[in-house]
Amino acid sequence: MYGEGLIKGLRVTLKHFFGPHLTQYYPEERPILPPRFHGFLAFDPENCIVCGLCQTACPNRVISLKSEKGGEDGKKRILTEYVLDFRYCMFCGLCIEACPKGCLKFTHEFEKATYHPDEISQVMFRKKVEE
Amino acid sequence: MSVSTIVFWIIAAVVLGSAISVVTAQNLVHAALFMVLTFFGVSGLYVLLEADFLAVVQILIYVGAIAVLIVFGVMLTQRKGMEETNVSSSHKWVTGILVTILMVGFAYAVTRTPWQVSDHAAPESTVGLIGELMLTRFVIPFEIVGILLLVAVLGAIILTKGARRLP
Amino acid sequence: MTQFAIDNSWLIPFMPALAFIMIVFFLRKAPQASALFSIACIFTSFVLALGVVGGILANPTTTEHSVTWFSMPGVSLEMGTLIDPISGMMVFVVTLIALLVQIYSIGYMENDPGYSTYFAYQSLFAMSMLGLVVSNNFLQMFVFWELVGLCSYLLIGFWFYKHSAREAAKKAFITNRVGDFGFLLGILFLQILFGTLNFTDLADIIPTYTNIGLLTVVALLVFAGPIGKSGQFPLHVWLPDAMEGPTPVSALIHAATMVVAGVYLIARAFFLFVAVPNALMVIAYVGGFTAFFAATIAITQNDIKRILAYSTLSQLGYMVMALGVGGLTASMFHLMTHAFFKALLFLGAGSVIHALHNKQDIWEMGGLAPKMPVTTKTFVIAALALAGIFPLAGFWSKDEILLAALSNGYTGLYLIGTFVAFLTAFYMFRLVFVAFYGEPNPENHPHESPKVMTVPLIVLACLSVVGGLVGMPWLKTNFGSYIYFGEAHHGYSLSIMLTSTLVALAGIYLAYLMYYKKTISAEAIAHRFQPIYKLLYNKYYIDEIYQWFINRVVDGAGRVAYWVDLYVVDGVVNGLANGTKWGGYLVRYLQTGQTQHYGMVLIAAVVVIVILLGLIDPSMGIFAGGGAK
Amino acid sequence: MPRTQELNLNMGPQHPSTHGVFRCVITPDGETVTRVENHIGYLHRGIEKIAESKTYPQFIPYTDRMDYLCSMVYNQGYVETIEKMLGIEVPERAEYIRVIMAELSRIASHLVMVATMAIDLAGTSNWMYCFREREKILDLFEMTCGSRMTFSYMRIGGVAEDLPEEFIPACRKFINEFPEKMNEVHELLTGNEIFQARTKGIGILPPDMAVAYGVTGPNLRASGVPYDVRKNQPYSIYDRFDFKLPVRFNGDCFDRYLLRFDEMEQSCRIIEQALDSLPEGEIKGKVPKMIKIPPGEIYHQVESSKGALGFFLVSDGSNKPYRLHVRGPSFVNMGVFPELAKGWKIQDVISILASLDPVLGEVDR
Amino acid sequence: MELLERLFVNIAGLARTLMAGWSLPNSIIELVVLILGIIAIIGLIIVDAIILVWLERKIAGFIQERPGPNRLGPAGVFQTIADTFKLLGKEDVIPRSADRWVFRLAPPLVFVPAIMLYAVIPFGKDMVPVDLNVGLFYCFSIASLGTMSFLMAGWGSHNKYSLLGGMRTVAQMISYEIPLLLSVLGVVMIVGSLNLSDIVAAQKNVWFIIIQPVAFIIYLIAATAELNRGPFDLPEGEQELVAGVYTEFSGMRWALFFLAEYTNMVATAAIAVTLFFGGWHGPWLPSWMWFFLKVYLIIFFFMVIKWTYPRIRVDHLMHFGWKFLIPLSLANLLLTGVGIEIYRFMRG
Amino acid sequence: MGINVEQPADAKQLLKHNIILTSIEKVLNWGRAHSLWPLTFGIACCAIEMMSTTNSRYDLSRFGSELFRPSPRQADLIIIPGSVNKKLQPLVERVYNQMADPKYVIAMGNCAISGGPYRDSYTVLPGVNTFLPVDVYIPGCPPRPEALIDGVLKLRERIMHPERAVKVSQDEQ
Amino acid sequence: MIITLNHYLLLAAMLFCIGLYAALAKKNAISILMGIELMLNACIINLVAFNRFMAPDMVVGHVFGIFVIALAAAEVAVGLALVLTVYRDLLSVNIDDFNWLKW
Repeated sequence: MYGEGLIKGLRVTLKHFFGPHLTQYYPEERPILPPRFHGFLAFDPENCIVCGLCQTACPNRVISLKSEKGGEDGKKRILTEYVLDFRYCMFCGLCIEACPKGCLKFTHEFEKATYHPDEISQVMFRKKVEE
Repeated sequence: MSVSTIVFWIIAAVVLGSAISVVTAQNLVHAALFMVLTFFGVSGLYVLLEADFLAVVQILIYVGAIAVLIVFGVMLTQRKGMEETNVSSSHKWVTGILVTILMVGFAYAVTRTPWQVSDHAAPESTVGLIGELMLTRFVIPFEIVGILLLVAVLGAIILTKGARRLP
Repeated sequence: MTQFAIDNSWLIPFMPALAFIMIVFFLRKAPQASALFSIACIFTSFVLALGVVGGILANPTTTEHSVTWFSMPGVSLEMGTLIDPISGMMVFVVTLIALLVQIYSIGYMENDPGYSTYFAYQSLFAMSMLGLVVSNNFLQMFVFWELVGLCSYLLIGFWFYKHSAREAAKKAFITNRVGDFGFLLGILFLQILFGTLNFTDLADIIPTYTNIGLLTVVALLVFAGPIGKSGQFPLHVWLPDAMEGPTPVSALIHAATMVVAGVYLIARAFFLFVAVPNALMVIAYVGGFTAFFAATIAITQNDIKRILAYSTLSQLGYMVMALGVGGLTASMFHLMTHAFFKALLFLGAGSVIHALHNKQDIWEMGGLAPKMPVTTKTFVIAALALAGIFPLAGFWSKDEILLAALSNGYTGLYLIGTFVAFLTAFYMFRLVFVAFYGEPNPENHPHESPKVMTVPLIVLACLSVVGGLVGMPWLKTNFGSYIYFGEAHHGYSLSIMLTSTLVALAGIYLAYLMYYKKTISAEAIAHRFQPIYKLLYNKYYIDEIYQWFINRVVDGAGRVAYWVDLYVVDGVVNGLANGTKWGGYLVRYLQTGQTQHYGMVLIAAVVVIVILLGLIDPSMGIFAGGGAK
Repeated sequence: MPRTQELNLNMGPQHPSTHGVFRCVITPDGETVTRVENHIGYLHRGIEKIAESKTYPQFIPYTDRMDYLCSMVYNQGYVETIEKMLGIEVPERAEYIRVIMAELSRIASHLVMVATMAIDLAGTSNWMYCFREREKILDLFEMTCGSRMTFSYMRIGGVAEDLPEEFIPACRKFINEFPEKMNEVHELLTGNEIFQARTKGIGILPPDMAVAYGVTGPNLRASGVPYDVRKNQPYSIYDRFDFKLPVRFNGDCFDRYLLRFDEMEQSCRIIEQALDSLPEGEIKGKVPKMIKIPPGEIYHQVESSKGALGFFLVSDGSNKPYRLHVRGPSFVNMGVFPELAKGWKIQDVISILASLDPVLGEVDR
Repeated sequence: MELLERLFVNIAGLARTLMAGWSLPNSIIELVVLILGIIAIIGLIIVDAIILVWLERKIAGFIQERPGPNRLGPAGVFQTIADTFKLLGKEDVIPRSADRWVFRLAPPLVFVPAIMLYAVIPFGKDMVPVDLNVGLFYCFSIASLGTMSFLMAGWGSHNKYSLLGGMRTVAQMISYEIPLLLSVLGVVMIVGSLNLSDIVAAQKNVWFIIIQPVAFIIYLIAATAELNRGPFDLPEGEQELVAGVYTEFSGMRWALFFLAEYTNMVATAAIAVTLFFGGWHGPWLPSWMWFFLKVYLIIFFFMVIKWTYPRIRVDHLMHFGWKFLIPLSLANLLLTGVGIEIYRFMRG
Repeated sequence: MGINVEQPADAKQLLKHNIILTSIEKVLNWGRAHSLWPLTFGIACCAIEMMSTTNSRYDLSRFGSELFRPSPRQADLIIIPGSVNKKLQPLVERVYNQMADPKYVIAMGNCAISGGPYRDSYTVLPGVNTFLPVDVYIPGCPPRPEALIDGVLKLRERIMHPERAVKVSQDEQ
Repeated sequence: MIITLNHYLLLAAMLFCIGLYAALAKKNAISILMGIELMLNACIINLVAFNRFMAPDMVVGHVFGIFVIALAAAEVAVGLALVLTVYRDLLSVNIDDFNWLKW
């Protein structure tokens, strides 16, 4: 019968009209994120051996690190600065796979909207300069 | 000066003003829109003349259909700039004089004629009366108008679509 | 019930009209549904018709209902129904045959792509025919008269992809126009002379009218209609060709109902014809001649449907002749019985054609009797009825006609009628023996038709057997006591009965000898009477004569007129035009081609004229008091 | 004889119905379209050129961003190309995971197609319902690889991470519920007379024309040509699964639309079978630390949700591709659009474009 | 209850007696009461529009399994007010190539007829602003004025999308006016009056939806098309024509179009209620409450339809109107005539 | 018809003199902040996430922003969801210019912020802030729908309290 | 001051003359159509005014007004169709170009 489809469609919409909502009330209600979620990156400077693998693995030159010779024997490299420029990050996780020490990992943070673009790039570690 | 008198003068001014604007407006679309205003004013006159049904019909058909058609026609035939689209031709002065003479003649005739005015009141509702007249006394004109409209519609369609050549 | 049927007789044509509308607008896509709906509607009409007949039988009076259709001073047109015994009988016959034919068509038309259309046309036809029958005035009758003509046209040309069908449809339509034109003129005369077209009113007025000469003209003009519609002599040519349509159509329209509309019209307007004896005589002789003429053609034809068509012509001639001699009862009686057995014949022929996959030549048939028992039996019954064998239907009605002819002093016509009865029996049994009992044609694989087709045959066969008994002269209230003109009379003549039966049996026997036993060689006779045979075989060359007439006389006249037009009229016109042209050269500079200029001149002229009138002759009152008067 | 002047109607790049930044110029005659011109390149980002400056693994994230609706298949096509060239064995489990992911991706992509088709014909509610279903698939993806759209999940020689434990029950649940939810879409949209009037018999793509223009994927199959890379040149482990190749024969918008549903059904079947026979084991094969491909060239094809996706790789022996060319199905499918849209009404152009389902990220690359 | 029922009538009566106390002439009193009524109606329209915009967004949300606006006020009722303030503060853009006067005049000219429609609608018992003899006809003639304004808007914008949208609007509105009028004529034939109060009074016992279901369905479809809503929103046609006639309008000008759409919707629903749902008749509640209840029910139906169906194609729209709705409404008219005759015949 | 109000920056000077204008300004800003109608303008991957944001699970409409306007004249907010290349740039600029004041820009995703993954590309512009006054940047590739909602809320904050958008120095982190 | 029949008649006459001017002196074919519409309107005003002032009991004038409106509708439909057809061939609506009927 002509018009059957129209009536069926109305039935569906009316069913949903009186049905429950699916919405997650975001700002009040935090989303439940899976453990593997690719949020922004966290860096643990304690274990870093300054091998630079993360820097080479990154496709987009996001990671920049500075180091100096130092330590007890003067041969060990010591991290002085570790900057992640999130403006260029693709959140692919290649750096995390590359890190032999597990210093880098994804966090569950995702709200980083800013009013200024350079606030996005993040200095993860900077050695305090002793005066 | 009763209210209806004031209303009459206002409407008369609107009708004549917009009618003159139809002639003088340089942009054809504006002219057409002024024509709509004229029709509207005329419908107001019908209300004053206690022809409520006719007033409504005037709006429904003149404003709602005829004027729209005309504006449509304007838009279909003019696509670029609309300035200077409503110009008068070279013989406008002759025409003007002719029309003025005619107007004087009309005025003379109207004012000189002693009209026999009846002082009956207009009927309360005209719709029923009109319907009855149309289907009794004027049934043949009514049918003819129907046929005329049909023919006009068919003619318009054939004209615009172009008659298909027979194989 | 009966009273309801009589009071609401408008429903009878309305039901098929409903079917037509429903099929055209809604059911066209569903062939079965349209067939069923159509049949249901016509069945309803049939039931109503039974009610009408019942009412008439109980109380044979005239019931008229009418509403004003349109009126203006001088003319008042009505629409209405008139139910009296004649129309009651007709309503019954038409609905019955239409019902049976429609049922039959389910089987006959199956697998036809135009199935729904066919039923729509059938319904339209039934509506028009029934409308014609119940009409109470000439104009309404004429409207339906034309509608049945239209249906006939549509149905003859139903298989319009066949060239012959298209041509036949056109022929039927055009030929009928000739007669209808006369009919329309007659109606106009009646309206002008008497100011009314109502049958009952006219029946009251006409007998008092004195200008017999004028009335004769009117009557003959009206008779032109039946000549066309009922295929009387000069305009009979369309009917045999009309057999191009589907066979049920031939049965319904071109045998049982539409063609008898002419006869019915004469019967309806009998008061008119009775008033002018000369017209009645013309009718009688036209009918008699047609009966003889068609019958002679029928004996030489080979196409099964054409034989039946000529037979129909012949029988129609009979009916018209009966009317002409004043035997309204006989004519109507024959109309009814003829409807039964002729419809049966056509349906039987259709069954045969259906079984043989559209073969129509009787010489290609043969030996159908054992393969198609029901068809054969019913066909033979019908043939016997047509031949007028006691006690079948045709016997009674034919004798009535012969009796009427003789008792009214038309001895010549009586002799012709008797001879025609002989011819009828002969050609019918020629057909039967050749087609059903002849040598089987090895190419054919005939099979009995399905139930939907045979059941109507059986019903009609029963009617053909018993249908005539209602007119038995020995009954106290027989057919003639309901339908009559003037006063009812009962009479019979054993001698006539005997003669006609013997004559018919002789015809059958002759056919038996010639075509079954083959003791008399048909070929030899044909050879012997070569010129006559050829004349008959070619239907008296009527078609050729018409063709010649049109080619030579009409076209010749046209050529003469053309010459005159070209050299005389055009010469004058061209001369004038040349003069005008030179004049035009002088004044063409006034023509700018600009509409506005013309408009301006027009308005200027109006202004000038008004001013002049106003100034010169104030008494014209242009400026003073137009509204004052 | 002079005729009325033409009106050119510009659709896009900022136009509600075009998918992304596609632009077409329509020349209508009244409401009928007489000419359509494609204008592309508004999203050209030079991905193929970028590939030449990245090492082989580094390019994986960029494949996500070509067809962002069906990224898993792009990942798969790219890594399989390299594996094929290097001759790397991929562990069974990784192959199964790849197939599951690719098919889920296909369902997600088709859902977007159905949704955009609905909203292009102004059926807003249906759009919501389709996206609701897609969200469930995205949840599955997020569970596995952490992202909703740009996964970078496949690695040369396997996949990045194993499936999490809760994945398999969640996936089964989705597969089981899915047909019922699609039924809702059918009731709301497919059976709708207005929708049918706007898609049935519209934009008919005859099979010979489809083949001549190189159309692949569902659009080709809706024209009655049973061609699918998964069946005709089986890659990965597609020859192990029992699935049908849905074909429809009218080649109109409605068939292209319905074929997506048939495909989703078959994808569900594949996923079910893959889940049933998912083996245990390694997820990454033996791969050298530094991937260098010996000089040579290769062409490898997979079936994405839009059609046959091919990677043509030329290597000069270094650790970066010398040249990488992508045969994008949407790009090729779009070629037929001007031809297809000709002669229909302006509104039909919308439904034809929606039924072709182009992704501009991949058309422009 | 009785108090509520007569609330507005009593207020008007009070105003009359008050002014009569000031010994004002009768005509002026009537004028003032009329002006008060107009002010009340305009207030009603604006409140209605605000509620309807909110309702539309809520209903769309509910159908799509989401809550819709819910931040401002309870359940987000003040959302529309925020929108209004924002639109008030928007820049007023007039394109350089547009026809300034036509462009400026179009939005108010769409809105004014929409208000004028309310003049004849009986909102409740004895609550008709102007009791016109040709009320129903007046409604349709006023509604047909909107067509012109859409044409002005489309043409005045000097934009291809606008022009196409305007042409579509006009074609659509002119085509669907015919079935709209024809469908209503059935009711008029039964009542024998064009006066809306008479029509309501005639439905005291039985609503005309029962007698004229086909007419109601035709009316509903044609009215949806006249409103450019639901599956018939071709002139807006955002997928093809960006925003159709509205493309070039910003800020308050656009808001006026929006307002007019909702005003028209209420008016159309009100006419539907008056013609087919017994107007203000109903038990227990005050008459005007019944009236608004019914109106809102019909509006709810309009909204659900809009959020359910895809948009129809323009030539299908025309075919549907001319080849289906008009013949159907004519048939309905014929049947109604026959029915009335039969009824009269039975009554003797 | 509309009340023309200058951009917030210029309004600041007026604030000091005119108290009525201040409160009108406040009311208008409240309206603007709570009814941000975005332009229907999808570019790349982020456009799909933008669409997801409006759907029932995230529901941008709760903040009064679900009315995606197809015509720039009626939109208040243009979300740039993807990379803008040299061919697209004039068009984006034109669309922005067609919008009626006050208008806001959100750069959604890394492509729009800086060219993102395509920093090596020869066609992609290094961020839309090179030619548009961007109000809010939402990093991510693509950002989650929640992140977009967060961005819209931040934009609302900025509209109502322009002073809060003052740049925070890097050192304070 | 009371408005009499003469007022209406004079108003109608003026409207008629303006329409006549438009019909006779305008170059654009559509302007001419508009002029004719004005003239027809003037006629209806006359009909209704006569009806109101001279025979208000009968509504014959109204009936004729309605007939005239129907006539106007037919006239516009055919007139516009003609103009559009000519426009398609000539790309002009200037009445001066429509002069093919000249010898």
